Amino acid sequence: MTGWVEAIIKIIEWPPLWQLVVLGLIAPLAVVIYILWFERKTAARVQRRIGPYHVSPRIAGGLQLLADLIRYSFQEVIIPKTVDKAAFISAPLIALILSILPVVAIPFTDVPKWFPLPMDYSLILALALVTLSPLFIIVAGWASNNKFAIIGGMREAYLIVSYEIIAILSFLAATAMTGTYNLVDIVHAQTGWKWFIVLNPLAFFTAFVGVLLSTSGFPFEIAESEHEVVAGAFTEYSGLMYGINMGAAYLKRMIYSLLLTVVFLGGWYPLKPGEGFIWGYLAPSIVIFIKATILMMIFSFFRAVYGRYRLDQAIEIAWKILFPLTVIAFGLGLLEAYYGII
Amino acid sequence: MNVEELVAKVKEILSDMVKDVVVHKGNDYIEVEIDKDNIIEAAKRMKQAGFDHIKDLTVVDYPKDGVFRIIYNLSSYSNRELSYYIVGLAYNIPRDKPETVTLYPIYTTADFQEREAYEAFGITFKGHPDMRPLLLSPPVAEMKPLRKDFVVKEEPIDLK
Amino acid sequence: MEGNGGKGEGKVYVGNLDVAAKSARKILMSSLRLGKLVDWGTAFSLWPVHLTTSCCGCEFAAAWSPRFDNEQHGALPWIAPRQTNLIIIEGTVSKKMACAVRLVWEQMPQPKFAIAMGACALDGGIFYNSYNIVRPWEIIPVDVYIPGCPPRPESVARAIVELQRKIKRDGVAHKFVEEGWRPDKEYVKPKEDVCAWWRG
Amino acid sequence: MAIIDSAVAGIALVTSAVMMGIAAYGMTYSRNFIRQLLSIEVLFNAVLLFIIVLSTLSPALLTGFGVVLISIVSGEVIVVVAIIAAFYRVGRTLDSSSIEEEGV
Amino acid sequence: MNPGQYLPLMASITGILMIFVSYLVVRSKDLVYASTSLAALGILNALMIGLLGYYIIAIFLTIVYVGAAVMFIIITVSMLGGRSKEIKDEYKGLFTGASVVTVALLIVSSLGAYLGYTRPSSIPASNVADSLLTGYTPVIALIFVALAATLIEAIAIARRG
Amino acid sequence: MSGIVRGTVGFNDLKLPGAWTRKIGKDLYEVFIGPQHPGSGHMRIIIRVDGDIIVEAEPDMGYVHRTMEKLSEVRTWIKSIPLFERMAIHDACNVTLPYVRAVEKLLGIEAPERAKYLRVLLCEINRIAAFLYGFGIFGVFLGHSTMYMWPFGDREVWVELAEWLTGARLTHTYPVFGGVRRDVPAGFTDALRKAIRYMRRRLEDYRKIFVDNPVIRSRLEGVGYIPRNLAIELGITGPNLRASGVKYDVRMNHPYEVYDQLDFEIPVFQEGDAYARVLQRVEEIKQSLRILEQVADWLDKHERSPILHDRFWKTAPPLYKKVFQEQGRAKLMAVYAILKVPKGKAYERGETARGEISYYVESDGKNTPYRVRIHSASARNALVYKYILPGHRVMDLPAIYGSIDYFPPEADR
Amino acid sequence: MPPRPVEKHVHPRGIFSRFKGNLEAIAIGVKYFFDPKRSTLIYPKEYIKLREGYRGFIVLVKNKCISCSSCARICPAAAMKMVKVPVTDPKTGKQRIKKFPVINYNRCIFCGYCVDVCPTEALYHVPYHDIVYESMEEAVTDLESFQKEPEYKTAKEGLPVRYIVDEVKGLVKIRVKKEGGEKK
Amino acid sequence: MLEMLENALVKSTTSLVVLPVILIIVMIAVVLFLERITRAAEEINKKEPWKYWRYDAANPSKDRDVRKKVSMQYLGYLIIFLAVEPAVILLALLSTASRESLPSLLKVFGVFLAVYTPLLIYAVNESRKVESWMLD
Ligand code: SF4
Ligand code: SF4
Ligand code: SF4
Repeated sequence: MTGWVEAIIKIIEWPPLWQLVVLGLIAPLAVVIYILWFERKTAARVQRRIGPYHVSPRIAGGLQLLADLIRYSFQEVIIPKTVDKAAFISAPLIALILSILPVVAIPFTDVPKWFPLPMDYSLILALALVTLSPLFIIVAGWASNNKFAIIGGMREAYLIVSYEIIAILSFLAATAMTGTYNLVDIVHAQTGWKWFIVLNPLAFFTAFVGVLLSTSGFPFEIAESEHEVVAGAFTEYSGLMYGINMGAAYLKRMIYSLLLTVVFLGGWYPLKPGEGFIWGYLAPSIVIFIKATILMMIFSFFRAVYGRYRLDQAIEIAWKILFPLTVIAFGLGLLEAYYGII
Repeated sequence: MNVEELVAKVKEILSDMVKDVVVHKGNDYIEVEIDKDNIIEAAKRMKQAGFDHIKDLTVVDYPKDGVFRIIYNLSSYSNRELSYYIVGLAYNIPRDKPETVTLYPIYTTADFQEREAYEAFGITFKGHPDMRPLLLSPPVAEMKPLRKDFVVKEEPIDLK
Repeated sequence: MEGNGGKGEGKVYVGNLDVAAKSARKILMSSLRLGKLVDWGTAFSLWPVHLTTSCCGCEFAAAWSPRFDNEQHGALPWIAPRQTNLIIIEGTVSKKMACAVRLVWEQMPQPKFAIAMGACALDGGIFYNSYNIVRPWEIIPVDVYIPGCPPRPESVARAIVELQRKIKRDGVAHKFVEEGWRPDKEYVKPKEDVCAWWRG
Repeated sequence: MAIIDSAVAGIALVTSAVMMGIAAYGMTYSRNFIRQLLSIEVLFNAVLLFIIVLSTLSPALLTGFGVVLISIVSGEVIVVVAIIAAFYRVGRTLDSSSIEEEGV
Repeated sequence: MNPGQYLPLMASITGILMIFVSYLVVRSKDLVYASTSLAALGILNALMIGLLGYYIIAIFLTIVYVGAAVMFIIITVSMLGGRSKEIKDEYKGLFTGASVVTVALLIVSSLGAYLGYTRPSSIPASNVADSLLTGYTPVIALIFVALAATLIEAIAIARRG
Repeated sequence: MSGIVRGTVGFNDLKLPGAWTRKIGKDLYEVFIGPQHPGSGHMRIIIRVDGDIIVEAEPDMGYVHRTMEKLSEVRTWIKSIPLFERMAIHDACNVTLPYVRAVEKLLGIEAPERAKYLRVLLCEINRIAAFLYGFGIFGVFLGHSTMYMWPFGDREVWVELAEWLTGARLTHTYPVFGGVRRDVPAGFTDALRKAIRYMRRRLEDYRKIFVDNPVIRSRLEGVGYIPRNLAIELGITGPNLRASGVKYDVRMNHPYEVYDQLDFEIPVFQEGDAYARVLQRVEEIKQSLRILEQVADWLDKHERSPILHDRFWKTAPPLYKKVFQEQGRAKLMAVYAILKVPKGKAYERGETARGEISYYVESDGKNTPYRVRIHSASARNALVYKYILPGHRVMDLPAIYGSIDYFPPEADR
Repeated sequence: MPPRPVEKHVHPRGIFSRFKGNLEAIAIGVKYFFDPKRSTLIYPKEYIKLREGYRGFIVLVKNKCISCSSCARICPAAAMKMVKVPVTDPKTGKQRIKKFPVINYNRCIFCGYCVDVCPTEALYHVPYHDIVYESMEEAVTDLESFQKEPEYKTAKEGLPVRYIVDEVKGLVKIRVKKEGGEKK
Repeated sequence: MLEMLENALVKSTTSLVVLPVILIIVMIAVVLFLERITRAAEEINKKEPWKYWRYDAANPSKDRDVRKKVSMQYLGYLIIFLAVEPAVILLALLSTASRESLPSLLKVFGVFLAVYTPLLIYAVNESRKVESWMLD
């Protein structure tokens, strides 16, 4: 009997399962639900109103997103006759899973026992995985066979062209500084409050904007810009499918935030991972999640302040301003390594 | 410039084309009656004289006389003096053969307004590149709703 | 979990998926008592689709302005019909617009609700004898009517509150999931084909 | 361990052989530029796999070589893209034999 | 099941998938789906290379392949709207394909000697970088210049007039 | 002039300066913006795009066409006031005033002075509210949700004032033939002054978050450029016209009510792009505030006096008149319901928030108009889409649409 | 001084002003985040007590009505209709047919013409407007229901508030007593 | 069995391949299941002929397939991207060099800057010109 229980606990604790499903899917989903509520409340606050409220007046409408989720899940899922059914259903789901996949390459602790995979190439692996999911958003738009979805998909495609290098290179500034792809080593290099956001703020800035660009955050919410392309690639999706899609962009941003936290914000510091599951794995990941959530809140705040850029302006900004900045940040990282500041 | 001077000026611009000039109440609206055939020439001259846009194109249906009266109400943006006045360039066309020429090549402003007259009265403006109903859906435009013989009823004030 | 259940049952009744789905609906809604939850979720997540048919749109917009802020009821005006479940007919529906209204209504996923706002949407209002308008209730089934021209933003809020109460009271949403239609509303098919005139 | 590795390598080799065949098939059966380009990409994948398996001489250098190879190949692709665009502008079709068979 | 069986199993599944996906690339009617399949092929290829032990190449292939797939999608949608009216020559294609497979298999089987392949015992990325940096700096510079030249050339060709 | 493609071939013979279009390609992508589309509201714009560039735009109006011109022919004169008000209910007083004035012209009467000031008061309140409404819509078109909420919130201030004055939030039906229906309630002018000061303060906030926001400036500068002569040629009107450098405002060129006695400026911008149109509206709000201040001063200085022309009090007993005057209410006498207007034609114009509205009123001496022809500001501006949109990018569509401040019910009538 | 045109110009922008613009925008966002100055009506719990003179629903005082039909004649929406009712004259005790107005709220546009035109002030507005119906029949009044003030659900559920104009916050919400009068 | 869980290769392939595939399959099953159970009754669907048609801003569209050419005029940026990406990736690879070879890495970086700066300026300026990227 006890053997069974132990085995089950062991399987649940098993890093691949735990990290992908719990830390990659469930916990970020919880954070995303909170963030969506927070975003609506923040926007409401800046806009001088109260936002969701009556659904649960005691906690300021905190259950709003739950209500939305329930409504979405039990609403009719319309699969129009005009779409390519297989691609229409599977593409967004693949995109969702791919967008959380990078989480397996992110260390939430420095005890090798709790790594889902060896961490030698984790940074570059995470970045490689991050680039995969938008592809399937394009496919989802294409499969929808809808004018707005196709245009939205094409916008997404051109945005990929503009942000991918920025997102990759500005994270790699950390590699330039430390000479390793190993995220654990990168976190270790940030001991003693030598967070990379302080040492290389430029890289953090470009990474931050790159994340905004790649997750359609304001002011770069272009692929879903509702005043021309309605809901972008997801125009035809209804019911739970749309809920999933809506969450996917935020999930992706959450994963990016985790990565930003690990690379620039000192990872699990000031906590030092200890022994066992709780102190070795759970506690540091909570620290990382808290930092990432704060980042997410900052991302959300921009919705209240900015409008959106035009597509060509966004691409132009990416290539004319952000890309040079990113290269400079990378060079800065190299120089810092050269002069031994790290 | 007062209204008499304006009338004189308009008469001078249009010279022999003018059939009749009426000054309406308020002394800021004059209506110049011309011949149907002269409208393009008249419009050209008026535009040259500074009446640079059509304020509106009014069509009035007079079933008793059997005519549609088409009034191009012209005014000016660029000329401060003229802009006080509206000059209506009016002509009649027979009701049973509602056809006339477009002013679109002279006044771009006429584009939509002539389409509107087309759908509401069934007047065809020859030479207009895009003579389709503007506001109404085709079946409703078929009814030519603004003609006087299309009757809309008011409800009586008593409840049965 | 649900996925496995669905698949399992699908296997049992090979070739009779409809029966399986029906029993799954019953089980979910009644035996598992999800019904209440679904009604609650639907009531507090009434997203009106962005369809401004006429000038009542001004007050519709004002109803979501900071002073009245209907988002507090969980209603968020949304862009495309596929993701919404409420349509607010904002005033007059002209013959040209009728087609759009009907299309939007049809393309919204069930369970869906309709509110008619303004005198025009009720009985024509000041345009009662116009030749170019239709009464919205001729083309879609309406749940709540708001009189006024335009109605005050509070009236819109009141309509949403009333609709929420109705959903929770009558269990409209979960009955829909359970049975596939709404028992409380006769489903209208427009008398004439409102899109017949369309030029393709 | 060695046997297992050989098995994997064998599988990889066979796969890449078949892929080469498919790529050759795609290249010849269609006269659409983009289709041919896609087939070339398949071929490139196959060749990459082939080379990697075949070379056990210097893993470190091979890795560097592989990366360089990928870079150069994808760099060359852009020229092809540009040529396609120019070609398209002139003929408004991407059929590689469009000059003779305009009416088809 | 021990890890030993696990590896060939994964490899053969990947191989079969690769063949299937490359068939999709070549044959699917919609070029957008073909391009997506190309991305999938790249990912699977990366997986295969990863199983062979060359992690860096695998990761780099992933990154580059998504870019390539995006490019193909953009190009196909820009110029063809995804679908192409193709003039097909099935028999010629099948013939060439079959002969290439035969030749390649022949080569593979004659290379049986090489199948005593061993997985590389982890090559640190820094070693690669170092070896590239020590001996091949001019080569890298040359690559940069070559890429740059390509860029100019491509822009000059592709833009109008 | 970023954002604009200078085309090679103009597609009509007019060679309009600024209507940059290019030869229409073969396979264009036809996108319907509307009727159910967040970027259009109650109209449809059919755009044909070549990639990201709009090649042809065809505004398809009439989704809110409610046949006001026809209906007015069967209704008595007074019933047409609320009817025409429905064109632009958030700009109600401005829209109906010219009609009322046209009928007054035919009747040969004029409103008493206090009524004139009250009309101006409500007109300017409406104008500000309508501008704020336009800003809100514009803001959300650019994805700036705060700029939707703030102006709508501040608009409530003016709506509240208007409601206090007239008894309805939007559809005031305030001016009637010969005067207005209510006098200012006690304490109104104080609240008005507070609102003016509040609005001035808020304009600074708008500047920070919207007008000077780099994102917004990038979106608007150089977009939707309408040069002066094109603006005149297309006959566009209102702030759009003035932002293109034409010094034309009905309040100045054909003054009505008491506008010629008030001290205010007509701002004119030279740039003619979407950004200039935004600034134009900001400046006009400032001028409206200035007018309101003067009106408030006048109202404070003057005692209550009649707000309805004596002609309509004729049938009433004198006591009746006195009582209502003290209450600040105008009683509509039964004569309104059966009013007959002398034969004649009158043409009257007015400056609404969106530009000039003109009424052609013809009476044949009966109790209903013979013909009323309305040409509203938005109907004039609708031409812009056809001639200006081609050559812009798709994402400029909402920017231009919003900057024109188009209101479909007003255009469709 | 009459109105006069004044030429204005758009300020050009440079890199510095771009930077400043971003900072200002974010700063004001943060400012309102911490001090939203909001005055939202929490609707069913609070409701706006409308001012005297608001044109809300209409009630008939039957014994003031002299059956002159002015109200029905002036109604632009034909919402007000006259019904014929037999009444007994209190003085003479004779039966005769008299006309009274009834209203159809499906049509009424709340223009207030009928109230303003009524020579005997037999009609008056109630100061509330937020009433909705679940079926259209409910909105058509007969003579009986037209004499009663319509049921005001909101007043039972919430507290009355009123908005006053303020210099800093725009509109300020203040509590009022149900009967009227103000309290903080 | 449980020991296998500790194997690094098993761990990594599971977390990168096996689990994601399982998750995708489960989610597709959930969506299909929900699609099935939330479907409206036949009677209603019969009365709503447009429900399963494409959403086209409330226009009743006729043609079944709208997948046509959408050639946005930003092809230039695509070319830049394709040309820069390999270089950037090379840089990324080189940046792991041990700290001793940093000087030569800096040299390479200098070459990168020297080669690409003028080039990018030229390329971006070319790509900005919309007219030259019209595809017909
Ligand atoms: S009810 Fe009134 S406000 Fe609403 S649409 Fe009709 S006329 Fe306009
Ligand atoms: S308020 Fe106006 S619409 Fe309503 S009944 Fe009275 S007159 Fe008629
Ligand atoms: S106007 Fe007044 S008195 Fe005359 S019928 Fe109407 S309610 Fe009665």
